[in-house]
Order: sequence, then structure tokens, then C-alpha cells
Amino acid sequence: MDLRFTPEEIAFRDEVRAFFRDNVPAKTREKLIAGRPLDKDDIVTWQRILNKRGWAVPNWPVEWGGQNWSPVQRYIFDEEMQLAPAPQPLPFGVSMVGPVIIAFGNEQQKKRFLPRIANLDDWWCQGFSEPGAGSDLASLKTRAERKGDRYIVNGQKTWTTLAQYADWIFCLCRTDPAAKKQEGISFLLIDMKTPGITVRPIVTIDGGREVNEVFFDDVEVPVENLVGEENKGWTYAKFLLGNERTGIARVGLSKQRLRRVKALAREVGLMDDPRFREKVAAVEVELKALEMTQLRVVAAERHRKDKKPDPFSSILKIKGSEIQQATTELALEVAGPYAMPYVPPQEGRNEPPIGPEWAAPLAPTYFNWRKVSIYGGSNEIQRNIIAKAILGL
Amino acid sequence: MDLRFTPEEIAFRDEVRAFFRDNVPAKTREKLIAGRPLDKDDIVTWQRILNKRGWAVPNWPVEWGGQNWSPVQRYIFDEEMQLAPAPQPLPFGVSMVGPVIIAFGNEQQKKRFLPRIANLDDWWCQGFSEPGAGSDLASLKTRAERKGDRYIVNGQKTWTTLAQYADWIFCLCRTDPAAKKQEGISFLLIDMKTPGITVRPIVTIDGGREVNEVFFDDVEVPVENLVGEENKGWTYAKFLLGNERTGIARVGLSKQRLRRVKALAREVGLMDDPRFREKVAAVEVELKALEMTQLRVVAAERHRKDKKPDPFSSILKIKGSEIQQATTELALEVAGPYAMPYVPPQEGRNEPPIGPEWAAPLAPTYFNWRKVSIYGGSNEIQRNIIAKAILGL
Amino acid sequence: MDFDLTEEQRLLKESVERLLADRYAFEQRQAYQKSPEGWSRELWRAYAELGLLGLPFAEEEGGVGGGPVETMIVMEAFGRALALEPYLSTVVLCGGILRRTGQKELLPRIADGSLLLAFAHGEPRSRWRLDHVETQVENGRVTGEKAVVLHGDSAEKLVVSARDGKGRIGLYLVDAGATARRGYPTQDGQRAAEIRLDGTPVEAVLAEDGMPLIERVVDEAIAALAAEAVGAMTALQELTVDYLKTRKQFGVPIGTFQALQHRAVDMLVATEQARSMAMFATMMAGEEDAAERRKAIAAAKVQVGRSARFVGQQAIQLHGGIGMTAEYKGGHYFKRLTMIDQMFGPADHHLERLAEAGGLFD
Amino acid sequence: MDFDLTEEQRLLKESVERLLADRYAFEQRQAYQKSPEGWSRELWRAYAELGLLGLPFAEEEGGVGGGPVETMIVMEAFGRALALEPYLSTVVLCGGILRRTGQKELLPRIADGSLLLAFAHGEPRSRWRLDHVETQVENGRVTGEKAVVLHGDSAEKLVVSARDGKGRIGLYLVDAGATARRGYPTQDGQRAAEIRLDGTPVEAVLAEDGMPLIERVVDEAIAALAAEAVGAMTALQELTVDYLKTRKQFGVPIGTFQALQHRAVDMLVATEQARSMAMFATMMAGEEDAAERRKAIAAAKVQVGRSARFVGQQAIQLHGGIGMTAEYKGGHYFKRLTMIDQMFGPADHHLERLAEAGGLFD
Repeated sequence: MDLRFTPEEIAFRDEVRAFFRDNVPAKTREKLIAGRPLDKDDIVTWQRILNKRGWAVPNWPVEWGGQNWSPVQRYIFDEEMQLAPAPQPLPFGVSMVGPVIIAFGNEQQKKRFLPRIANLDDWWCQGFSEPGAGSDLASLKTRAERKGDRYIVNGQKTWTTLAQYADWIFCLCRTDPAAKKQEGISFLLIDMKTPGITVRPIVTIDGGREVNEVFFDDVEVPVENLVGEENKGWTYAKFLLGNERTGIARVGLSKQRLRRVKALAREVGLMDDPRFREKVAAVEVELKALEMTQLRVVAAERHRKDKKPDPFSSILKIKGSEIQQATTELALEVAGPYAMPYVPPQEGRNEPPIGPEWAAPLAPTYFNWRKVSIYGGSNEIQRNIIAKAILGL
Repeated sequence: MDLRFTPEEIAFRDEVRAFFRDNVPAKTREKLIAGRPLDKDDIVTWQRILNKRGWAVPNWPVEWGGQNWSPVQRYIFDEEMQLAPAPQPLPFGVSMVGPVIIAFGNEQQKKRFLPRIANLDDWWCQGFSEPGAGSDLASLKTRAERKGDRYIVNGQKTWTTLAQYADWIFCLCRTDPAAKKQEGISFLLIDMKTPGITVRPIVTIDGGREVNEVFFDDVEVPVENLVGEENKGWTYAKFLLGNERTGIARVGLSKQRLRRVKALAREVGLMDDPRFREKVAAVEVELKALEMTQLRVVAAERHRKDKKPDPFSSILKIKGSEIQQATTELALEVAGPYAMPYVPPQEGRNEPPIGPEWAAPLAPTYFNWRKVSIYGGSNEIQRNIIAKAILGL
Repeated sequence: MDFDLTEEQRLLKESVERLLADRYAFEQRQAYQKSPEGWSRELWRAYAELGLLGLPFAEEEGGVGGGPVETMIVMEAFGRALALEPYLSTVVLCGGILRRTGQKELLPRIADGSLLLAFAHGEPRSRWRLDHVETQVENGRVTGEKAVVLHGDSAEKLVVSARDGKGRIGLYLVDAGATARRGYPTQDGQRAAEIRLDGTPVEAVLAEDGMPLIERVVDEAIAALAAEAVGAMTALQELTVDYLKTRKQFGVPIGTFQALQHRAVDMLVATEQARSMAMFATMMAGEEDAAERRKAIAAAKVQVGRSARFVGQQAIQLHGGIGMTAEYKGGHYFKRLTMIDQMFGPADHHLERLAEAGGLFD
Repeated sequence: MDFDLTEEQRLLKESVERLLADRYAFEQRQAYQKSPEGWSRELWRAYAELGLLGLPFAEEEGGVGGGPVETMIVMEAFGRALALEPYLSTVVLCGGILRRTGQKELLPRIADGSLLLAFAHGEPRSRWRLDHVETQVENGRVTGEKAVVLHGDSAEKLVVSARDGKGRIGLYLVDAGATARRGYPTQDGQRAAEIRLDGTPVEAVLAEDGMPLIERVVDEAIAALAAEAVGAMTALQELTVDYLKTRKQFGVPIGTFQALQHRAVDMLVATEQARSMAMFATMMAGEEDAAERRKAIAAAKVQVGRSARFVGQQAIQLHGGIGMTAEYKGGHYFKRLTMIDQMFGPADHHLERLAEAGGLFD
């Protein structure tokens, strides 16, 4: 047992850190620090910088551009990316549909889609949730009816993040309505330009427009866009959702945010207040503990024989989301009265700010960040998973 | 709406306060302040002082010694008693079996038992819980078999508070084993001197011996000791448990404890620490809110048509127990390292104390007070009650 | 002790609630918010007709002689409706100052709805400190910057705090038109403004030594906000319970899951504790002993802020995604509750004050 | 980075656990506790045979040259077993001081189990301040009072802190028999003593300027206690889950109730967060940069204390009445965890220290 990084791991960290320091575009970095939303161009540009360096899809197999890194290296890479801060690659392609295609897709699909995912030539979005299927995802209703060499898709997806930019959507659709709930679901890849698809933005309480409803009205999908076997989509979805949970602790992001909170609090004199200082320190302690917990999960990965997600990752989800939310509350307190003005992010770039410029995004970030304990399997669902899978209750 | 006491209510408060100030025996008062256990004599003496003044059983009907006070007067009386501090009358006679006998007993039972309860000539204890029947009280198994003019009682009760001093026990027994769970239960009054009764103390984690197991081995109980109708005991028990909840907020007790915490904290210099000071203030805020909530429940009593317990009293139980527990934690922090020595309460009276004398009972009180969120219907059960009765879930 | 409303209070409550039920449905509220002023002039007139705008004023001042309980009733109803009008600024804060500083001729104009005011006190560097005033008054002219002035954009007159040559913080009435204002919406859909005064002439000296009065009206405003928060919390808590009863997942209403039931119970408990402290604040808002009053109001702000935070966050959590959408009322309650906690300083700020002052029980 | 135990560490863990499983069942533990000394000499000899008593000492000092990880392994097992022996006092605290102050001839006697020591540092008025020492040393004699000295009653020698004429806090070895001692049990069934020194002769001067060493060994002791707490918490958390599976109410195991399931999950999460911080403390216990080490150890004490409190309280709550009885193991874990939180200062005390030192991330 040696709980420190090896010299090799430190060398790797330094390499990664230097790359991020030198290559994240300045305006992107500033937006991230300020908590202002990135636009499409920021995201695409960064993904291509990563891809050029060979780091766009490090977790994929080497033949598709992966890096064969150890779990610790992957952890270091993610951590440094958040600390830089650099934009985290959109998960929909790189961490969700990509691994599903790699694990369950056919050769043709791999060749067609994977390189374009790595370079963000295709922007993917996720078509899982429906108005009636949230925590109970398997009760989804969107139909895909086989007609010859096409599926005809009808139904509605919701909470589809950044669908407004998307070229493709991966969808869970019901292909056998007679089958039991989890059975009869298929995993389809759908071109967003297909006729019959309508995207309607959902305005969120922070004023953001990052999620959407996506309606399917007799949308024709070629059968070659089915991943794996028909009616086996639930298996692929579970595989995907398991992958989703491990990255969600976001230790680096929370570290970066706490540093910023402390810097701003110093600026307004709030770090002289023992009460506030201790509130920050309490979150730091939780975060340090989470970091160690995450490292333990990462280190344990090499002992795992199956590819199933470690139920311990549900702990990372619960604590990670709580800590992220706590950092947004601390920031709100730092803002003081200037938490109140609402300055829409799109407009007003030429107007002077109201109060200190950094204050404007803090309340919206607090509001918006309530989502992290809801999405990706709500924290209540995570507790159900732990109760069953770890405690045997 | 006028949220202040009326001049009459203030006059009543002053009268009660003066009586407590002048009549609580000094050694009893000192033990209460220090958190040391009272002995039997302390309790009996005080009850008789109250009885002499006519205040032993104020909530009973006037013909049995009651005072016909308004709900606000009763509140003031309880509050002042806790603030004095004076011992709270043992609930088992005055608040539990007494009201049951008044509501459901026959004339003979009333004459026989009520005056002796008021004067604590009979010490009562409660025979409800069983090893297998805690939160699920109705699953109790103690049998009472009718044989001529007697019941033959066999079984076991547990968590019987102060049974070691008791003259009588009121018991829920199963008289119809064939009936459904809540039916077939009867409410029996049993003389503790009857052959076949064994009392075994349960030592608790604080080293105390206030609770017991009570075993019944072919115990003969005359049928005249049945309260109300056979097999209707569950109704009487629910009536009793509803009464139990209302007094459980113990606002006056927590106020008295917080004052003591602050006084001791000042003594050791801890009130100069903003962190500790704010922890105390946070509990004070909760307590003030609870006091107002209790007053609202008290004031609403006169609008209640039925005699059923107000489900709002479950809020009083939850918050009251949490606050009481919080005060014991604050006290533990005040003790500092001198929280650690264990000084048995019985012995060592002649030895000098270890550290400051006030420190010794603080950790045991913290340990012991964990019970208040368990007994009288655990806080989880109270949440179930509120979810159903108030929220309709 | 009497928690029952008097007949007059009951009638007041019913008429306010009826008005808001009729004319302040969520869709209407959203339309008012999107209008140029960000609130409804029409409703303002309706409030005037109901006597709400002169509620705390004596009858000879065009008012109805109400006290803190009446204000509590109205604010709780506003909280439920998420009302947007400048009631706190004009009636509670500025009305509270004017009726105590001999400006009786303005009160009837507040009461009849023809005069809007704002309390221009906070400054860019003051945060929550009431005694941090850099704005100067000299020779009857005021110069300085005022920050996040609630409804400062629509006010015709401003009550401005400023420091005189002797270092005293005074209160001065100025014409809002004689200042440079930049209005904007707040996070919860209300309005505020940044205001710059540059030798703005004083119309009336309200108080040369204004700190005690500032503290007093801010305490009254906090009591009023506490009631508003309780209204919003109650509505949000009810909305959440309704959602738990109707939303189905796994084939059953999600309100059948015990963990969610218990959370809903904790929301109720938090709401009731806040209601109790809003009542306590109402009871103590008129307390003449300033030290006692301040402790009580601070305590109420602590409880209301903590309850607001818990109820708001849990309501969003229990609603899942729907609670995050702008078109659902729940999220707007959450935002308003968040901002009420912030206004005049969040819970922990007041806990600090309360603790420094020795706490509640001694 | 490597969280796996080495082969030697795995063997150590197995052998300690086996020993305790065989000879430290709860009933045996209660018997040891009731014995006059309050712990088991026999087990002490068994620890010596296993090499535990010389764990941190070099081989030439009669030890096995173990580091913080080895101590963590042993302490976690002790936590699980609720072991009563004076390991922390003799090996971790006093051993840690003696091996750094040239007292190498005593180390083999600790290692072979023939010498018991206690760290007499705290005083009646010191509370948790490490630098509050009123005890005086003058002309080779020590005078003063030492409070709540862990296992001070059975120790043969004491490491005493005392202030010299220059105001320096030094460390001195004295014969325990030359002091006036009053031993007593602690709340968690361990032992401690009040000790009075009245011109007690110094046997050896360990350090004239001892504060850095005091801080260092206390940090090591906190790291060791963190591991012990994790052992106790883990066992208590498992005990609770077992109880939820077996205890029936309303015709079903109470572990089927979702509210209790989620509570059990939160206990697990708290335990795992504490385990992580115990590891962090272990990793940082050897850190030479005292400021960094102190922050890390303070952070670990915060997390361990908070987790211990939560797990302990919830375990009792979920057990209901049975958890309150002295004859059930669960309550003893709760008491031990409560006392570990107190030892060297509770969680909030260390949070204050950590915050004053600037926090963890910068």
C-alpha cells in the first residue's frame, strides 16, 4: 500500500497539466472560470485540439484512438482537465454512444461513427428520458415499428441536452410492445436531419436553454442504424448508464470552484469571517474524502473481472453531486446582494456589468446545479442501488 | 390575533412560578440541574407537594382533582415546571393510566385508583412493549386467558420504565388469539405484588437502570381489573399514546438546559468562540420556533371537536426530541476532556469529583437521551403518521 | 394569547386571497413579469382599492390603521401568488419611514396608489452591513452610488441614506428623476436598479440621525418577508405533495415511496417552524426595546432562511426535471425563496448577529 | 499509487484479525473490561508475540520497522474488536516520542510487552490546546497536575510535559510510582487517570523544546485513532444492516422500509468517507512539512468525527431500544466512537484549526 502517486504518474500528470495550460483557448478558459456557458464553437474547437494530440478518446481501445491508460492515468487526466479548467468532452459521443458502438455495434458502424465522434464531426445527443419515464426509464413509450428495411419511430424524448446542436441522437425505442418492460427495447441511432423530428427547447429556471424536448413523428430510420440485436437495447443502456456514473464525482471541478470561491471571498473580505471560512473548510474536507474514495474505486478497477459498473460509483455520484451543489451555495453567499441582478448570458456583452462581473452567473449556477442530484439516476435511485447491490437490503 | 400572553395568563404564570420557586426541595432541584438521577423519594415527595396544592392532576376532570385550566394555562404550568426546574410528574399514572381509567374505567375503578395516583400512593408502570413488538406494538403476544373470575397472564413486557419501584402495571394483553391483530387485545391493571411476576433490570449504555423486563408466569388477575370492554384495549392504548405525544416537546426543559450549557460554556471560556456560540444560537432558534409551534397547537385545541390527538403533535415529538438531543451534544462539547471519565452515579458521593463536578453526567446524558427519538413512537413512526394523517400520502 | 384572526383580519385575508386567486394565476403572473415594468399597475390599483397600500397608516393618513399582523396576512398571500408589485419598497420600507418622519402629506398618495417609492440604502461595497454608507450629503445635495435598490426603477421618489459632515447616517427624500438609474430584473423576476446620485437635491430631510429608524424599518421588512416566505413555502410544499400523489413511476404514485414521504414530512416540519417564527417576528416587529427586537428578528430570519432553503431544494429534488423548467411554477417559488433568504443577509449572517448579541435565552 | 496491501501487510492484518476473532469476542471483551486493570495482560503478551508492540520501531530496537500503514491495519482491527489495551498510549504516543529522543534502550522493553507507558500531557485547564502546560520543571523535578491521562493508572513510566524556567514546553520521563494517581474507567470502558506530580524526579530529559514532537506524535495518534474509528464504524454499520435484515415488525424485516434503507446507505457513505480520510491521515502522518501535516490530520479528524457521530447515532436509532442496552455490542461501539471524536478535540475544533490555517485547497 502506497497512497502517493508514483514518479511515472507524477510525470504523466505534469505532461497533461502542461498540455492543458498551453492549449486551452484563453476565452474558453475564462468562460469556464466565470461559470458562463460555452458556445458550440468553444466545444468543437477544444475537442479537435484534444483529438489532434490523440487524447480525444483515451478510454477507447487503441485501434479506435484510445490510449491504453491505467485507471490512475485516466483519473489524473480527468482531474487535470477539470482543474485547468478545460471543457470536459461532451459525454454523449465519447463516453456514451461511442463505448456502446465499440462493445455492441458492428464493424461498419464502428468505421462510420467512431472517428467522427472523436473529432466531434458528429454532435450526438441522448434520447433516453421521456415525460412519463424518468427514474423509471424502462417504462419508455417511444415506438419503433419495423417496416421492411426501416423503423418508423413515433414518440417523444425529453431533457435532451444540447439537442439544438446535434447531428445524431441515440434512442431507446420500444420495438416489441407485447414484451415485458425491460424487454422489447432497442437501441437506435437516428440522424437529426431526418424529416419528422422536431426539437423544442425547454427554458430552465436559470434562464438557460440547454435541454430540449425531441418529438418523433413517423421518422424513418434505416435498420442498419440498429445497434446490436433488436429488443436487447436495455442491456446496452445499462452498460452506458454504468459508465456515466463513474465520471460524475467531478473532484477536479469542485476543487477549481472552491479555489475560485476562496479567491472571490478574499476579494470581498469574507474569508476574514471564521463562520464562512469554516463552511468552506467543511466542504473541502468532504471533497478530499471523496477524492480518496474515488481513487480507491479507480485503483480497485484492475481487480474487477466483470465489466459491470462498480456499485461504489453510486457513492461517488451522491457525494459528488452534493459537494458540487455546496460549492454553488458558497459562491452565492460570496456574491452578497449582487447575487440578485439577473443578467441574461446572451445579451449585454457590451454593457458594463451590474456589480462585479463575476457575480452575475453565480445564482443561475446555483439554480442550474440542482440538476446534478436529479439526472444520471437521481440520488434517491443511487441509494436504492447501494441498498440492494452493496447492503443486500 | 394577539400572540402575547394576556394579563390573566401572566398572573397565572407568576403564581405558578412562585410556587415552584418556593416549593421544589433544594436537593431535588440541584439534581435536576446537574442532570443526576432522582431517587424514588424525590419523586414521591414532589408529587405530594403538588397534590397538596391541588396541582397533581390538573388535566383531569374537576371531580377527580382537575383544575379546568385552559390549554394555555396547562402549557404555562408545564413550561414553568420544566424551567424551575421541578420534576415532571411520572406520566404513567397521571397522564397515562389515569386518563384511561377516567375515560373508559368503571366507577369502582375510578374511586379505587384515581386518588392514589394523584398522591402517588400507587406507583404505576407501563406494560406495552414486548421484545417482538416495538414500533409494531399491535403484534404483542402476552396472553391473558379468562378462567372464571380471573385472567391468567403469561408473557413478557420490556422497556418498562422504573418497574423496580412500581406497585401496579397497566398491560396490553391478548385475550382473543384468533382475532385480527389490533382486535383481541385487552387493557388490564395488574398488581405488581402478584405471584408470578419477575422484574429484571436492563442496564443501559449510560450505566443507568431505569428500564426493565417484566415477566409474567401464570399471573392471576381478577376480572374486575379489566378496563372497559374485553378485546377493546387497542382503542384505549391509542387514546393513551396520543396523550403521550403532546407533552413531549419539552420546550421548558430544553430552555433550562440551554441556559445551563451557556453558563457552563462561559465558565470554561467556550462562549468566546464564535463557532460554539453560533451552534448554541442555532439550537435556540429551533427551540423558539418549536415553542411557537407548540403554542399554536395548544391554541388550536379549543377548536378541535373530537378528542383524537392532533397529528401536528407528531411534529412536536420530532422537533422536540431532536432539540433535546442537540442540547446534550452541546453539553458534551462544553465538558471537553472531562466528558471522558465515567463516574457511576450511585457510588463515590464522598470522593472528590474527577474534574469539575458538573462534567460527570454529561456524556451519560448524551447517551441516554438517544432514547427520546426512539420511545413513544420512534421519529420514523411519527413521520409515517404525518405523511398519512396530514399529507394524505 | 390568541392565534385566531379577528373578524376584520379574516375579511382582509379573504379579500386579498380572492383578488389574487382571480387575477394572479401563474400565467397572468408571468405576463405581468414580461411587461415593461415587470409588474402590474392594474393590480396596484386593485391593492389600493382594497386598502392594502395604506394598511399600516393611520386613518387620518389615508390608511386603515393596521399593524404587523395585517402586514403578515397580506405578505403571506403575496408569497403564495409570487406577487411582483413594489409593496415591500413602497409601503413597508418607505411608508414605514415616512410615517415616522412627519411626511404625513405623502402617505395618502401612497395609500391611493399614486406614489411609488424605493429605499435606496445598500451600496456597492456595503454587502449586508446596514451601517456601511459612503454616499455623502452636503449643502442639501446627495452624491453617491446605491446598489440593488428594490423597485428602484419604477419609483418616483427615493428615500436615500447618506452620511453628513458629522458622520451621521441620515435619511433624505429625493426625486428619482434627478438620479441616474439602471433598472434590471432580479433572479426571481422582481425588479431592482443601480442608482447614481450626483449632487441630487434633497426634497426633504427625513432624519439626520437615521440609523435607529433604518434598523427599525428593516426589521419590519424582514418580518414582512418572513411572512411572504411562509406563503411561498406553504404553496411549494403543497405543490410538491400534489406532485407526489399524481406522478407515477414504476407503476405507482411516487408518493408511495417511504423515503420521499419522509422528505415531504420534513418539508412540512420546516414550513411550520418557519411559520411559527414568522409569527414571532410579527409579534416582535413592534417591540420598542431595539436590542430585543433585533435578536428576535435575526432569529426569525435564520429559521425562515433555513426552512426556505430546505423546502426549496427538496421541492426541486422531489419534482425531478419538471421542477427545473421555467414554465412550471415550482421553480419560481424556489428562486423567490432563495432570494428572500439573501435579502437583508442570509440565515448564517443573522445567526452570527444573534450569537454575538448573546442568543435568545438567558 | 497503490491501495493494495503488500504480502507482509496482508499477513499482519490476517494474524491480528485472527487473534482478535479467537480471543476478543464481545463477552470476553466485557470480562476483560470488568477485570481490575480493565484490559487483558494476556492479550498484551499475545500482541508482543505478534510483533505489534514493536510495530513502528526499527529492527535493531526490537521492532519490525513498520510504518503508518501497519499501524492503520492494527488500529482498524482494534476498533472492530473494541480492544481495551493501552496500545495507543504505550506504542503510538510514548513509543513515538521515545524512538525520536534517543531512548532506544526502552524500546525493546515496549516491544516485548514488559514496559507500559502513558503520555501525561493534558491538564485540568488545557481542554484541547496542546500548548497549554502549567506543569513546571525545575532542577530536575516536575510539579503539576495532569488530567485524563489515557491508561495512566497502569503505566510504569510516564512521559510528562512541563514548562521550564525559559518557558519552553519540554518532555520528561518519570517513574509513575513517584506520582499520585487516581485511576478510573472512561465512558467507553477504557481507563484513564488523574495524576499529581509534586517534585517528582526526572529520570530522563527527552526534549527541552518538545512542542514540535508533541504535535507530531499527537498527529500520529490521531491518524491511528482515525483507523480505529473506521474499524468500529464498519463493524457497527454491518451490525446495523444485519439487524435490519433480521428484525421483523409489521410482518416484514424492517430493512424493507425504504426510509431505513436510505439511512443505512448514508451510514455506509459516511463510513467510506471516513475510511478514505483515515487513509489520507495515514499517508500524511509521515509528512515532514508540519503545516501540511497538521492540516491533513485536522481534516481527517473532522471527517472521522462527523462520520463517527452520524454512524453512531443512526445505528442506535435504527436498532431501537436494543441499541440502548449495555449487553448489546452496538451501544459500546457508539460510546467508543463518541469518545474517539472527543479525543484530542472534536470535529468542530479541528475544523476551526483547519480553516484558520487556510483550508485544504489553495
